[in-house]
Amino acid sequence: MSADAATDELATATTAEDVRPDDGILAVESLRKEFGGLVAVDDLSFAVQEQEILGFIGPNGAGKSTTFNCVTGTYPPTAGTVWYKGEQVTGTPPHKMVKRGMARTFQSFAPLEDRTVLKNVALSMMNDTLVTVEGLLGEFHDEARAICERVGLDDRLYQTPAELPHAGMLRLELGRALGTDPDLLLVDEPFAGLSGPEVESVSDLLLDLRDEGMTLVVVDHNMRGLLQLIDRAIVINFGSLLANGSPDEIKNNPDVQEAYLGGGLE
Amino acid sequence: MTDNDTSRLRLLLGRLNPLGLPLRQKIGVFGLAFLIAMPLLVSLPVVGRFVVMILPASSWELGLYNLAAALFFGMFAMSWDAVSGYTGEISFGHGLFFAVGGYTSAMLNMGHGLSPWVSVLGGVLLAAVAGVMIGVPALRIEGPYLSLVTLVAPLILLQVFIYMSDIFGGEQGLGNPENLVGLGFVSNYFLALGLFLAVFVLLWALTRSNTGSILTAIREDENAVSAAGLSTAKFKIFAFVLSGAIGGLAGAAYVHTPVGSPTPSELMSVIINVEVIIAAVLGGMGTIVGAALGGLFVAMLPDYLNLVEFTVPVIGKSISEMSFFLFAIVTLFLLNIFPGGVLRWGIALGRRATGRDGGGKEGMAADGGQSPEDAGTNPVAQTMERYQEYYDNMFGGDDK
Amino acid sequence: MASTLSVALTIIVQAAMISALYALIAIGFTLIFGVGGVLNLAHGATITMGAFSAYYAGQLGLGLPGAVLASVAVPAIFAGLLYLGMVKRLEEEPIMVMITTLVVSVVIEQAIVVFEGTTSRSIPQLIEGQFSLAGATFQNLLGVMFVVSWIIIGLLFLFVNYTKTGKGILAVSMSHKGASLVGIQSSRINLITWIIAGAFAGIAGLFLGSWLTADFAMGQAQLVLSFSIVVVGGIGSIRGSVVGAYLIGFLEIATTNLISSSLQGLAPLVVLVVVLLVKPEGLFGREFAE
Amino acid sequence: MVNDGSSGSAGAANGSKNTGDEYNGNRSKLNRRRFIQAAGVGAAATGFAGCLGGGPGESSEGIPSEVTLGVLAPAPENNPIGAAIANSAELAAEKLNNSSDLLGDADSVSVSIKNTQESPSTGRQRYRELTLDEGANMTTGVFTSEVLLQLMDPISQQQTVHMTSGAASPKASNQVNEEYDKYKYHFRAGPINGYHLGQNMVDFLEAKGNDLGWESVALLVENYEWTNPVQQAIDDHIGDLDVDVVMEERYASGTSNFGPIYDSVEESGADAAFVAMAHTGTPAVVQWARDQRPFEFGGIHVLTQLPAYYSQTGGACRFTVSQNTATPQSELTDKTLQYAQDYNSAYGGFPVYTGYITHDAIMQWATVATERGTVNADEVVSGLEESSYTGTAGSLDYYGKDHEYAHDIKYNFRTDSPPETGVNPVFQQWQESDGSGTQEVLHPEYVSSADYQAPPWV
Repeated sequence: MSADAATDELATATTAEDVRPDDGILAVESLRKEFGGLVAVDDLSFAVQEQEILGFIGPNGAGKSTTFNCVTGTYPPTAGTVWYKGEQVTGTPPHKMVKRGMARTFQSFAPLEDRTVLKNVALSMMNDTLVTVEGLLGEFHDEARAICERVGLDDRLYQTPAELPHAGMLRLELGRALGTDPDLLLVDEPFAGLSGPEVESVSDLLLDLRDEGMTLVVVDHNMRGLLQLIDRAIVINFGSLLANGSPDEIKNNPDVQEAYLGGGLE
Repeated sequence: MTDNDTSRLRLLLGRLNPLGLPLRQKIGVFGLAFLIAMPLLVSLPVVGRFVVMILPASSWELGLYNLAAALFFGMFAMSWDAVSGYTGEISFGHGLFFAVGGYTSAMLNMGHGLSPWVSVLGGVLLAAVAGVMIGVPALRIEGPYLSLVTLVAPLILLQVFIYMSDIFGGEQGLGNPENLVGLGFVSNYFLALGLFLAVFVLLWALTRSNTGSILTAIREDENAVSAAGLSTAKFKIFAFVLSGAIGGLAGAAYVHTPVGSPTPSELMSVIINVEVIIAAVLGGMGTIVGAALGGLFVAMLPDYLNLVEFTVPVIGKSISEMSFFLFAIVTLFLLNIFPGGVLRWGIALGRRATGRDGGGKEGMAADGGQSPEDAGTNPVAQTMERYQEYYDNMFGGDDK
Repeated sequence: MASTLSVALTIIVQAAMISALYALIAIGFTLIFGVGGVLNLAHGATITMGAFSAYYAGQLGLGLPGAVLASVAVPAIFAGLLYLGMVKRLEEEPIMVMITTLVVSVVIEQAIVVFEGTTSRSIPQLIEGQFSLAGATFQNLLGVMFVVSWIIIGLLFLFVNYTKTGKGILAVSMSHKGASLVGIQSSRINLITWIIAGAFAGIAGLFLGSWLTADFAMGQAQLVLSFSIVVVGGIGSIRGSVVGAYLIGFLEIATTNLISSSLQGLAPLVVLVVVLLVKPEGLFGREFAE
Repeated sequence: MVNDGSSGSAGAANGSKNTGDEYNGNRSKLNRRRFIQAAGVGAAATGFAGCLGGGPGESSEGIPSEVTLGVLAPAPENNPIGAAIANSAELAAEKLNNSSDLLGDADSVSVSIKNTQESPSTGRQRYRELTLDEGANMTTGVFTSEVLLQLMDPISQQQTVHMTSGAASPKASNQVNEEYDKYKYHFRAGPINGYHLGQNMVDFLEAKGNDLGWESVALLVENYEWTNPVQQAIDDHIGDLDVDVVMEERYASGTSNFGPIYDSVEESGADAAFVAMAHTGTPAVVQWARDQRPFEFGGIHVLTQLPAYYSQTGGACRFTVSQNTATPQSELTDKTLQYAQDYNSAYGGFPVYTGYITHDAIMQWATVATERGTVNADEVVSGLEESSYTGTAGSLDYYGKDHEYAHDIKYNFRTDSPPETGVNPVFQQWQESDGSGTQEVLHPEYVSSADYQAPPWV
C-alpha cells in the first residue's frame, strides 16, 4: 500500500468538494454544525482511505472535536452527509456507529471509575443483549486480558482508572476502543502529556494496528509527534478545510503557517 | 468450543457446591434453608419454641402470614433496586408498579372471572407496560425531574382511581379477590417464599451477568457505555420494564393472598414509596441482596414493634401504636448520624454480603466489583454525582 | 337562568382567589429550589404544620392573633432548623436532601396521626362573613387571602430587588461560586431563604386550614401542586411560579365548574405531565427574579 | 379535643382498672399457652395437612376462667368513633366482672383492644392477633365497612363469633345468607344495615316532611362502601314521597374542598342536602356553615353524633340533622340513660353510636354464653339467633339464616311507640341554647325533645 498514491487520489477528490459515498471507508460531505448562531463546522468535506493513518489537525477551537462528534453520532449535524463503508450513516447514534466498526477515544478520558482496567475493557466487548448468562462466570476476562496486554496495561489489570498514570489512562482509552473490534479508530490527542519514549511506544502500537488492517484518524492541535506516524493530514480552521496533503506539504503551506501565527505548528 | 463449555460447566458446578462457598454465602444458604424449613421446625419441641420466639408475631400462624407479607415487600424492594440501584435513576413512586400489578390482577379476577394465576400474569404484563411508560420519558428527563415524574405518577394514578371510583373503588380500593392458594398459613408462606426466591435468583443472576455490568456502567457514565457500542436507551428501558414487571408481580401475587388486598394505602401510598427507598438504601443499593434483606427488615420492623407492650410515659402512647412513626424517626436519625454515611455503610455491608469487596480477584462475577473505600465509586456516590451534574447544568454551574 | 357572562365572572373571581392561594403555596418551594438548588419534599408537611399550629393555638385559647402568629412562626422556625440541622451539610448531595426531607415529611404526618388521628380538624375561622361580587357571594376569607397573597408577592419582590440581603439571595441563585467570590455567604442566604419559605408555607397552611379544615395528609396535594407550579413556571422563577399558579388555578376552577366537580386535583397533574413532556424547561426557563 | 376527654383512655386507662390489669397480666400467660399449643400439635397437624388454619383453640365446653373479648376500633386513642368502641368494651367488661350472674364461672373478663387504622390490611392483621395470639373468645367493634368485608374470611377461618358494632355494609350479611355454614359466626349488633339506613332516612322524611319542608333534595354521599346500599335504598324508596331528588353525587372519599360540590347543589335549587357522611364529614359541615350555603343539611352524619362536636367545629354543626342510634337524652330503653351516665362518669364525655352498640353486643354475647353455659362458637351462634336482648339502643333481634340480611339486627320503624323487636334509630338536630350546643331529638315522637329549626340564612 503506497501512502503517496492514496494521498494524490484523495487530494483530487476533496478539492473538488464533491465527495462520493465510496470515496473511502469514511466520507464526509458538506458537514455543517451550528450551535445557536455559532457555526462550529462550516461545510467541511473530506474522505478517509482504508488502512491509512490520517492526521486531523487544527488550532484549539477549530472544530476538530465537533467534527468528530458529528461523525460518531454524538451530535446530529445541522447539514451534510456522512458515509461509512459506503453507507449513509448521518445522525446514527454513537453506539450504532460503534457496532458498525467505528470506535473513538476521548481526549478527556471517560473510563468507568468504579471498576478495574480489565473490567473497563471487558465492558466494550459485551454484546448488546439484554438477558444473558454471559459474564456470570467471568469468561470475558481472557480476551480482555489480551487486549490489555496489547496496549501495555498487563501489569495494571486490577487497578482502577484513578490509580493509573496519565499514559496509562490513554492506554486504557485505546484498550476500551479496541475492545469493540473497530475497523476505523478515531484517536483524540493521543500524545498530549506523554514523554518521548511513551510517544514512541504508542506510535508503534498505532502502526501495528494499521498493519493489521485498521484505519486510524488521529486528532491533534499540532503535528509534533505525528510526523513519524501519519500518512496524510487535513488541517481545518474556523470549521472549514484549510489544507490537505502529506505532512511535508502541510508544513510548507503558507495558509497553515499563517493560521498558526508563525511556526506554532512545529 | 466444547472444551470451553465443559470448563464452564465445571466452573458452574464448582460454584454450586455449598461447601466451596465463601462464608457469607454459606450464611445466606443457611438462611434460605432455615426459611424453607421453618414451617416444619415450628412443630419440633424445643426448636419450635425458639422459632416462634424470633417470628414477628406471638403465634406461628400469624408469624408465617407476616413473614409472607414481608417477602412480598422484599420482592418489591428488589424491583426498586434493579432500576434505581443499578442505573442510578431514583424512583420516588415505585408503588406505581406495585399498584398496577395488584389492581390489574384483582380486576381481571373479580371483574372478568379469570383464574387468579392467569390474572397475575395480566398484572405483570400491564406493570411491564407501565415500566415502558416511565422508562421512555426517562430517556429525555433525567435526575431530579425524573424523580419528580416518578413521584407524581402514582398520584396521577390515584386521582384516576378516585375519578373513576365506580371502576377502581377510589381510595377504598377493590374488595377481596380470590386467593391463589386459599387461606392456609403454610401454603401462603411457601407461595411468597417461592416467588421471592425466583425473583431473587433471576435478579441476582441478571445483575451479576454482563447486563448488570452494563447497568452499573450507565449509572457511572452513559457516554462511556455508548462508546462501547451499547445502547443506553435500550438498557435503561429494559431496567424499567424488568423492574415494573417484578414490582407488578409482587403486587399482583400479594393481593391474591390473605395478607394483602387491592387498596391504594397498601399498594401505592407515599409511605410505601418511601419505605421501599429506605429498605434498599439501608440494605445496600445496587446489590439486590441488600434490597431483599432491607425489604424484609422494613416490613417486619413494625410487626416486631407491635409486639412491644410498652407505653411511653408522658405522651401515653404505646410503642405498637406509634410503630410507623418510630420507624420514620429512627430512619431520620440514621440518615443524620452518618450524613450520607448510613448509605455508604449500607453499601459496604451490602458488598460484604454479596462478596463484591474482593476487587482484584479474577473469577469474581463481572458485576463491576470494586472496593468500597474508593470515594465516588459506590452506587450512592455515583447516583449523587449524576444528580449533581443535572443540577449544575440546570443552574448554569461551570459549563460553557 | 344565570347568564353565561355571570357564570364566567364567577369563575374568574373564584379562580383568582384560588390562584392567589396556590401562588402562596408554591413560592416558598420555588425560593428554596431557586436559591439552594434543592427540592424540599417537606414543603407540603410544612404547610400542614402551619395549619396545625393554628389549630393548637386555638385549642390553647390563644385567640386569633395567637393562631396567626403560631402558624407563621412555628413553620418558619422549623424550616430554619431543618436547614441548619439536616439540609446544610447535604447541600452537595441533592438526592440525599430529597430523601431526607421526604422522611421528615413522613415523620410530621405520622406525628399528627399518632396524636390527632386521621380525621379532619376545624381551625378557628380567620375572618367571618361574605361579600358579593359579579352576582355571586364569596367568603371574606378568600378575599383576604387574595390580598395577602399579593402583598406578600409584592414585598418579596421589593425585598429581593432593593435590600442587601435580597440582592444576596439573587446573587446566590444566579451562581453559588460567583456569590462566594463577591463575599456573600451562601449558607446564611440559604438559611434566610428557608425561613422565609417556611413562613410562607405556614401562612398558606393557615388559610388553607381555615378555609377547608386541616388533616394530616393535607400537605401531600400541596407538595404536588407546588411541583407542578414550579415546573410549569420554570425552576426558581418567582414570576413563573405566580403565572404557573394562576394558570393551574384557572384551569382547575374551569374544569370543576364546567365539567365535573370530581375532577378536583387533576388539573395540576395534567398540566405537569404536558409541560414535562413538551417543554421540560418550563414556560419561563430559569430566571430567579426580574 | 375531639376525643371528648377520653384521650388515651382506651389504652392508658388500663392501668387503673381491674380489667386492664388482668388483661396485661394475662397476656404473657395466654401467649405462652398458645405457643406451646402451636409448637406442639397445631403446627404439624394444620401446617401440613391442608393448611387450613387452626380454628378456635379453646376447649369447646364450659366457660373458661379467663374470658377474652377482642375489640377492633379505629384509632381508639384519638378517633371518637374508635374511642366509643374501646371505652364501651371496657365498661361492659367491668360490668361483667362485677356481675355474679353473667359469666359467673369466669374469674376474669379481659378486653384486648386493637387499632384497625381504618385499613383493611391492618384490620385483618389485628383480628388475627386477637384470635390467634390472644385467644379471644369473641370479637366486636369494626367501624369501617372496607375493614369488615376483609375480615369475613378470617372470621370464617377462625370460627370465632364476631359482633360488628359500627360497619353497615349488608354485603357481610349477604355472605352469611349465601354461605351460612362458613360465615354464620358474623352478627351485626348495629347499626341497622346500610340498606335499612337509607330506608330509615326516607321513612324519616316521610314522617317529618311537614316540619322540614324539604320539597327537593340534593343527595350527597361519600364514596365509601357503606354508602352504596344507603344510596340504593334512597333511590328505591324516595320516589314514594313528594320529594324531588334534583341532584345526586357520590363524591370522592378524599374530598376536602366542598366548594364545587356546594356550587352544584345551589345551582340545582335543592332545599336541602340529604347526606350520608361518616369519614369526610368535618370539612363538609364546616364549609357549609361558614359559606352559609342557602340549603339545609341533614341525613346521616356520623361525626355530628359526637356530643363534643359542637365546640370542636366552633358551632358549625348547628342546624344539621343526623340519624343516630341513641343520644344521651333519648330514653329508648330503660338502659339507655344509665349507660350514657356511666360512660360519662368514667370517661368525662358521651359516646357516639358505636359505643351503645358495642356495649349491647358484649352484654348480649355474655348473656347468651351464660345461658348456654359455654363460649363455644357454634353454641353461641345458635343462641344469638334465638336471642332477643334489650340493650341500650333497643331490642337486639337478628334476621334468620334464610333472610337476605342474615344475622343483621332487625330494623323496625315506628313513630309513636318503641318497637317490640328490633331497633328504631333516632334523628337529632344540633340546636343552640345559652351559647352552647345540644343534640335535640326530632324523631321518633316517643323520645323527641324539640321541633326542627331551619338555618336562618336559608
